[in-house]
Amino acid sequence: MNGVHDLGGMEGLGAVDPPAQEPVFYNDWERRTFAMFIPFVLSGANLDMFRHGIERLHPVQYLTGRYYEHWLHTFESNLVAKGVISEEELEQRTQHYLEHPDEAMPDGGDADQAEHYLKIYEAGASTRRETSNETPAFGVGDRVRVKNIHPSGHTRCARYVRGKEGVVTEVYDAFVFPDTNSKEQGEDPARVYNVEFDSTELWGSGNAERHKVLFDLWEPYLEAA
Amino acid sequence: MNGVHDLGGMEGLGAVDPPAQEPVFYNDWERRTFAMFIPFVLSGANLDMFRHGIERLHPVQYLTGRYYEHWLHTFESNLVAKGVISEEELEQRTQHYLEHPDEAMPDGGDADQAEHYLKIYEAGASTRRETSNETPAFGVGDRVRVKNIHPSGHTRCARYVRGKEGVVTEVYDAFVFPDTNSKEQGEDPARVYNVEFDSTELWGSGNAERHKVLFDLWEPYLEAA
Amino acid sequence: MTTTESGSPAPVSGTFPVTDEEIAARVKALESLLIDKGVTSELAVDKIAEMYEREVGPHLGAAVVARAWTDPEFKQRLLDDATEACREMGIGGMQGEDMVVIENTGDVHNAIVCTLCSCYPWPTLGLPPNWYKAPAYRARMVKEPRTVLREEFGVDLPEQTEIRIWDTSAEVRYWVLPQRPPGTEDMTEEQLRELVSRDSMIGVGLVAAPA
Amino acid sequence: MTTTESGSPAPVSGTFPVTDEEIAARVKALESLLIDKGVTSELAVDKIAEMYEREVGPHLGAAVVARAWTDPEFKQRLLDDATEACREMGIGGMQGEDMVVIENTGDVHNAIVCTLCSCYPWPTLGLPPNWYKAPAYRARMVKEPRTVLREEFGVDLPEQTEIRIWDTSAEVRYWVLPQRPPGTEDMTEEQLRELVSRDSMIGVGLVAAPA
Repeated sequence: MNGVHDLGGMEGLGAVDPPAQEPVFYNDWERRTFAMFIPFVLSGANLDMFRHGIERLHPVQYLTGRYYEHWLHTFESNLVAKGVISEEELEQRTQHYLEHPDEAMPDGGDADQAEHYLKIYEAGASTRRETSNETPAFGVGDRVRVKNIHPSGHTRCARYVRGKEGVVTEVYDAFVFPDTNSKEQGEDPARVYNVEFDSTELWGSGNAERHKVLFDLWEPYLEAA
Repeated sequence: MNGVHDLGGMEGLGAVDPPAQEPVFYNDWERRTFAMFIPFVLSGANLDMFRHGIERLHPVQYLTGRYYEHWLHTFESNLVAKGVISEEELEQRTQHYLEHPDEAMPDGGDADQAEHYLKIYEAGASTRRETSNETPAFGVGDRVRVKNIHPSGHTRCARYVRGKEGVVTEVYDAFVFPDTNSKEQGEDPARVYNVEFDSTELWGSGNAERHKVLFDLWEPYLEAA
Repeated sequence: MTTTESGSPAPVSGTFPVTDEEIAARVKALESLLIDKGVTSELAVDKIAEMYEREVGPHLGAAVVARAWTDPEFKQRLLDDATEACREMGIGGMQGEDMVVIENTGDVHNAIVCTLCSCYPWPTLGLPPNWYKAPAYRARMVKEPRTVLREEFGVDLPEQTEIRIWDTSAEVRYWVLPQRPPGTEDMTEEQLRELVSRDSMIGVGLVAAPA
Repeated sequence: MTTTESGSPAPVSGTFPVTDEEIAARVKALESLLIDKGVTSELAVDKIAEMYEREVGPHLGAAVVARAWTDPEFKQRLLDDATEACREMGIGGMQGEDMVVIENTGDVHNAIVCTLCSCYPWPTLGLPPNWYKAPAYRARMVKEPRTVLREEFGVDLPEQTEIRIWDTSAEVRYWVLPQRPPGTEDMTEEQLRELVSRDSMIGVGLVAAPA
């Protein structure tokens, strides 16, 4: 979707202002939220649904929200949509913890489950897939153009590269296609290409700086230039 | 600038939700703010500076702000930048009226000045200009392409038409050029063309709807297709 | 980056929207400074606001439309040069210095939008409604106008009707000459004026036949 | 559209940012529901969080860099297949299933960004800093990287240095092999690790020579 999350080239957002140091998590709720990703996926969701849930936040919520607040909201909206939890029980429990902010979580836990989750983090969960399309449509050095598409759902084809021409620098294997996977319409693996764009192609010859941008694109996003 | 104000084609902003009725002004401060436009211009500013002052608001302020709040902020930032007023006196007075919200404005006024201002509204203030460039670069029926430009300042060349091709439907006279006028670098009048774009050119052939978009473009934004 | 109470960094500092109290005070602060500089007054504020509250509004555009419906020669002049034709009726001014009127027909439906800000033909339509100036309409109208017209304004156009969206990106101010509804053949120009809504001149409404 | 106290329509309802109290309560609410469903526990939360607080972090990437600086064959393997080369050192996992390491040289400076979200090579760099995930860096880094590097990170690159920005838009996770600074010829692999900062592996910092 043409959402506010698609930030490449936007202006007016202020300084980066990196702090000298920061903790991995600033507080208890950030820790808890980070640790809910595997339970979320095991409840039947996937990484692309996770990302699209964040993209669907209202732009103001997106731009004012703390980072893990985005995670909380995509967990909530996806799990409610899937029927894993209901709005009502979420609101009831929220009310409960608002009134009892210091109440601890239900104690204990299953050591085997915790171990299993750690192993998932250690092993990773690659979205690289075998592809039946053995011959890549494009090769290294080919000039390609990003299609002018504006899907209303999730896509990894950013607005700032659409319609732009670049050169393939790398041909990767196939990966799960976000546009369909986010809708639970199948993994539809497709090859990914790394494409090099000149900044003049992206931002015009009047851009104050000159550089290259390297952007990974799934085959369905591309056409021959 | 590639700012949040450049909204054509953005998604995730919710419903339009038009009310059945609404007043011209909802309250006293909206009325007052509307009426400050002529004093603003007479203080040495212009319409393009006015617009760019709104575009420079932080995206969150832009998206959460009431309409005339945008006007207030561009009046403030431009008049401070021009040295007509200072941040300090503005803050002091604001503090005063926060503490005395019911205090009336200084009374009275100059009837001739009020009459003069009404006459400006009645007469208008056209930005149409004679141009030395007598021969238009493009004629009705010509195919043109909008340049891929990303100026950091004010521009009326919206992102969603950049790089796109259309057909000239009307050749207008010259008008003050916003990109230079907003920076007080001169009016640089240039011809304006009405250009018709097919929705498939703008949004791709996969767009759910098919229609035409008519967009007015100054000559420096265009090249032959 | 700023931080919230719990320490989590937030990308923006401050609380939004700003309070009404603060806005009202800032407006008075600025106006009082401009009064001090001698470039405005309470009288000027009242006169200007009243002009758009009492005099300028969509009833003026409606009068133009009613005349165009009943006077073919005037209609032609309106379509040829709207600014000049409106001036005949004493209508014109700020934000209508260069107006163009576009005609809706059985085949073509036109509507206006300003994706970059809120440009609008003040002299004939008055000041724009808030939804016209708000992000949702501006964002959606150039990409999915048929859906917006149907879902948000109840205007369900036949599939074969061509939709033309005029994005008011420069200083020409477009507005729509709506179709005259059937069953109004015997109505006078004065009666017809009452039928013409603001929305029909923006292009987000149709003029309904009298009940 | 909603209205504020003074009646003025505001395009968004609600107050932003949401309070810390509400966020904290919502997180507990959701976690407690997932505990009820049997898919998480306090123990799992602690174990997972501690893994990224104590074990996984940029010291791992620094170890890889130090080895690449001191072992030319390892460096070649790293540039050929970073995932496999890191695995030799027992480094890998979530968000690093397919890693690619890009080498900074005297002529070319590389840096990473994720304009669409916050993709980042967790196994070697740990969880990303907040500025990497926040709008300003993501928006600016693909359009004006030289300015961002100079103004925000104090990295003032020579005009002739080519800047290459890797927008991590798919599932390959890029990170940077920074240049080994001069004056480090006698340092051991263990000593070199201490020099390598997280920022130098993102590409927003350089590795400074030891004082």
